[in-house]
Amino acid sequence: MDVALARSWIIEVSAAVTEQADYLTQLDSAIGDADHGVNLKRGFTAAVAALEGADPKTVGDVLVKTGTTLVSKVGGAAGPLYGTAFRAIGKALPADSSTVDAAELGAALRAGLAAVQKLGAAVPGDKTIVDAYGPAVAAFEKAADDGLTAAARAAADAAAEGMRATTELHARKGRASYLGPRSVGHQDPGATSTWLIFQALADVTS
Amino acid sequence: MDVALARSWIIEVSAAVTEQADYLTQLDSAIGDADHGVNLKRGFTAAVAALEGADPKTVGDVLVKTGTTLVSKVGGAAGPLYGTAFRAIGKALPADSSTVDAAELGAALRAGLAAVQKLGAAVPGDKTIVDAYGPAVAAFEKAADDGLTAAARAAADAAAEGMRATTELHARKGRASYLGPRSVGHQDPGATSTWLIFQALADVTS
Amino acid sequence: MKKFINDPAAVVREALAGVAAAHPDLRVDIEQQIVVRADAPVAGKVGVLSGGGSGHEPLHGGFVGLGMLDAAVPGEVFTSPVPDQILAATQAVNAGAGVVHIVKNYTGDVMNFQMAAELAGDEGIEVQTVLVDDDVAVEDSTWTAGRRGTGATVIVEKVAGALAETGASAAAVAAAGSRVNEQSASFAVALTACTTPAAGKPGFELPDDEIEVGVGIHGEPGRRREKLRPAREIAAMTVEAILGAKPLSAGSEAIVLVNGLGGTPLIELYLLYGEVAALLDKAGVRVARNLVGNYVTSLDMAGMSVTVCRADPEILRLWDAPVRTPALRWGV
Amino acid sequence: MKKFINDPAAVVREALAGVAAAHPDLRVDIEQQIVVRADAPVAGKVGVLSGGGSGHEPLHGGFVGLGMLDAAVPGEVFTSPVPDQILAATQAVNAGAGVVHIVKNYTGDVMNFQMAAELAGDEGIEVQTVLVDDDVAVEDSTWTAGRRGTGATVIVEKVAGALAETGASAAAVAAAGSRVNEQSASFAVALTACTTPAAGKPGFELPDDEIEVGVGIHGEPGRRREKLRPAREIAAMTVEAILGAKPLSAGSEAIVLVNGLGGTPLIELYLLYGEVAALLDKAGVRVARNLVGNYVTSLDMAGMSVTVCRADPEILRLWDAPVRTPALRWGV
Ligand SMILES: Nc1ncnc2c1ncn2[C@@H]1O[C@H](COP(=O)(O)OP(=O)(O)O)[C@@H](O)[C@H]1O
Ligand SMILES: Nc1ncnc2c1ncn2[C@@H]1O[C@H](COP(=O)(O)OP(=O)(O)O)[C@@H](O)[C@H]1O
Ligand SMILES: [Mg+2]
Ligand SMILES: [Mg+2]
Ligand SMILES: [Mg+2]
Ligand SMILES: [Mg+2]
Repeated sequence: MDVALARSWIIEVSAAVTEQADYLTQLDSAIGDADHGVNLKRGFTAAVAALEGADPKTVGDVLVKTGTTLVSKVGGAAGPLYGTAFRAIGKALPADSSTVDAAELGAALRAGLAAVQKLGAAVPGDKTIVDAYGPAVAAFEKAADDGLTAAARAAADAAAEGMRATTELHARKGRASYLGPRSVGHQDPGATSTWLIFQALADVTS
Repeated sequence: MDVALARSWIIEVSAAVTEQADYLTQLDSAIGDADHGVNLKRGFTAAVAALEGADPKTVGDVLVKTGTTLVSKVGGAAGPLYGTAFRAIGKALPADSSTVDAAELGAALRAGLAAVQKLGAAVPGDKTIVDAYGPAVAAFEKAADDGLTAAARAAADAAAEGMRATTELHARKGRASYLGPRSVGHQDPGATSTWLIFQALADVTS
Repeated sequence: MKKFINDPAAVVREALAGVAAAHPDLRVDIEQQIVVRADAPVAGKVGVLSGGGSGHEPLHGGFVGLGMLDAAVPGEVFTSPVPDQILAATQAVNAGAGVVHIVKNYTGDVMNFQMAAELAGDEGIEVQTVLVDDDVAVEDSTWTAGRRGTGATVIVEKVAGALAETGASAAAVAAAGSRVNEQSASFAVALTACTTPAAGKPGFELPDDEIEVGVGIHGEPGRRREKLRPAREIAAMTVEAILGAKPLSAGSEAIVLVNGLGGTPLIELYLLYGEVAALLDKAGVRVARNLVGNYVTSLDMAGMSVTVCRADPEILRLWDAPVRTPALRWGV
Repeated sequence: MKKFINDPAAVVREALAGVAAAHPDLRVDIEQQIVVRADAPVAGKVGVLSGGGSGHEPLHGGFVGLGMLDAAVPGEVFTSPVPDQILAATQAVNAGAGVVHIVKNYTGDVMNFQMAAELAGDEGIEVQTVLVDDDVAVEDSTWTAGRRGTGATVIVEKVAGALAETGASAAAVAAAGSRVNEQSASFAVALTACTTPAAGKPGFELPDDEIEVGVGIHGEPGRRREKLRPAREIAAMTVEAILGAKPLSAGSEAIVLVNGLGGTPLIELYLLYGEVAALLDKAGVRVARNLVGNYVTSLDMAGMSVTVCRADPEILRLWDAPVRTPALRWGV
């Protein structure tokens, strides 16, 4: 992945969350507060604008800038979580090279997951971002030897599966946890946007 | 008409407005504020109770007591108007005899109409109580020679006709006047309750 | 119908029980439906009294207290109070200096207050009446019962109450109230109908993309129905109606009320206030004072009204005077 | 969706423009979405700041002013504010004595305020945080994100703000706020869902004869759905939940808030207050102070919440201290 591809990834995420904003908001309406779609649309639109006005030299720069923008534009739970994730991913990448390979990106994605879990204290099964992000990173790492395209595809598929599996979960973190057992039967909005992010990565790398 | 019949009249009105309370309220909902039925139900229920606790000696006493109770229990436009009407009717009746004939009642009803018009300043065609009350009194007076039963029947029929004719009128008094031309097409609630009052008179005298 | 009530017929009395429990500094007669300042009658002071149908809270009970009303007489929902009740409240606040009745111009209110005033007159109590008829959605012609009394009532009650506090005569207090009324205009727009406890269903059905323009505060339909439009255009229509009916010369000062009808949240009222203030500014009107919130409501109706009162220095001084009531409080 | 708005994405900023126009005694930064007391930072005084998603008006912007908040940071509708915004407000109210953040316990609010506190700390500003989690409808267990912050926030802000006004330290102000929170419990019931401007339709569908019990203030469904019942029974269920979670010994004094969620008219809130007061009286609790009205709302949701705060003499003294804000004002 080079700087141009990293940019394309964020542009693609922005397009995806914009297109799916209503869907994400609907999901959040069922077990949350109906703002997830509009939050991410605002955040990634701002990230794309921020990148346009900047001249990042490395993939890490692109992702740190994205994360910083998300933190300062999104708010809610998703802003700090995704913002911190992208910042951690960016910071974990080599600072001295303008391209990164699949193994490096895999390790960085893992650092992002760790940052999300450190900040939000969610574990797998809590019906959160982690339930899509965790399987995606694992699949990415496993397929890293086959190259970026294959790894990204595998991650996206694993994220999709993790996302779908959240439907049956009883939420223990975030707003959905207030619903207790009534959270069961609804797919988690955050896990869904995580899938969109990995799907975008697969799309731009294929 | 004697005291017992006068009491029956008020009891019959109370039963009628109670039974028709929802209907009157619906009519008032369309061009007013949805309280006419509940207002009259409260008022005539109180009048019946007041008469039970009293020992009126004349028909006039019964009707004055009814009017006084309406004034102090109904509120809104209907309270003062019907209250004043019944008080005026009662006061116009002979104070020295326990029964009244059709001619005397006709004259008293006319005094009631005058009182309503003096207080409310409505003229025929304004889409009010007057549009049922006016024709009813005229018909009553015209049939008075045929006796109370016939006069009351004629008055009720005329009231019904007057009431139905209010549908096409553009209101110029009361709340319905705020609607301007939108008041056309709805039957006036006050004219409808006036019809119920004359209908009750016809029922108890037949 | 979904409401926090027990029995449609008991709503007013049960709400008054809550007012009594919440405000120990008011004297509430739940049976007679009278809310009185605890220290009434205040020696030497003109009593200021208002009332009307319930369903407009905080009007009028929420404005009883130092510097505003001495008493309020709430009728049943949307039904004016009865003469006995008004008379009893008039007696309760009469300290010998007379009593001012502030009456919103509705046929029922006018007749019941007039009967009460006559009864009070029979007892030697001087009653002066201020008729409030600020709603310019209704034309004041022989084709109507005259303009309705709506939002300006709050300003009339505040100014009359403040003047009464200074020991002014009943005639002077009534004159000040009338002047506020003459200098005020209001206009309201509804997004939904309201539901009275007695009717149990909305007074009218409004499609999802339509609004009622020129509504009153009793759940009746308005003057006309229009398509839903952005707040900016609704504000413009409202301000136009107001300034059209009661023009203000450039440089005038005004008290402006952006009022919710009961079911509209504050965030929307503030948004509307921003629009209204900008429009008035453009028209050269200086907004000297404002109120944004639910003051004269129509049960659970989603909607709003705007009131503009041309304010001279005396009105502003009386507006700023201390007031301590459940719904309006400052300077004390 | 029927709302007085222009553009769903601009609601918060346009409402802030209205706040700015209505309250010249507040400094409103519309772009950054910050509402600050005009005289901030007040020399020697701890800054008291709160914020959260918009849609709960008058919370928090309506409580900015003398004796309460120095600043409020409204986020987008139902979305917590962002760290930059919170940091800027923290800087604006820091007079060197430190700043207290009053944060409602939601994952997003907690994380964003914490990030801001860290940034402020980097600049040498002492930040103390009060976490409000009074909603006893949610169990505080590993199965949830903890109890939500709702109605008690008003009491926390009032008490903390009053103490800050006396020159107390940031630690003392935060401790007082936390004490109020610990001694408070709230419970809410909704009759209807609310509609966010972004979603454009109600968050859930509630049949005409059902209520949501144990709702929050973000339009989410509650803990359970029940049949609609008389106000008396709903009040009883609410008071039971509150006293069950935070028992009050007989003879305790309390501050009680009967709060509307935005779409419920005052007449119903007073009726409910009457029921709640009677129930507390029966439980031996003395209601020393009360508030009845719309203070912590959920857009246009028809519903209500009850908050009971056990009050000791210090809390009552601070509650009674002068306050001058758009939504709460007395003693000045
Ligand atoms: N502690 C947490 N850790 C990881 N993800 C979380 C956590 N809390 C919430 N989330 C995710 O955040 C999503 C909601 O995001 P969003 O709607 O933008 O924020 P908010 O809940 O503040 O409205 C949830 O669907 C969930 O996936
Ligand atoms: N000035 C008037 N003269 C005669 N009848 C009137 C007048 N104004 C109103 N009415 C009658 O009163 C009826 C409404 O009564 P009601 O609903 O009880 O009072 P309100 O209008 O105060 O709610 C109208 O339908 C009309 O017939
Ligand atoms: Mg959300
Ligand atoms: Mg009526
Ligand atoms: Mg009425
Ligand atoms: Mg949110």
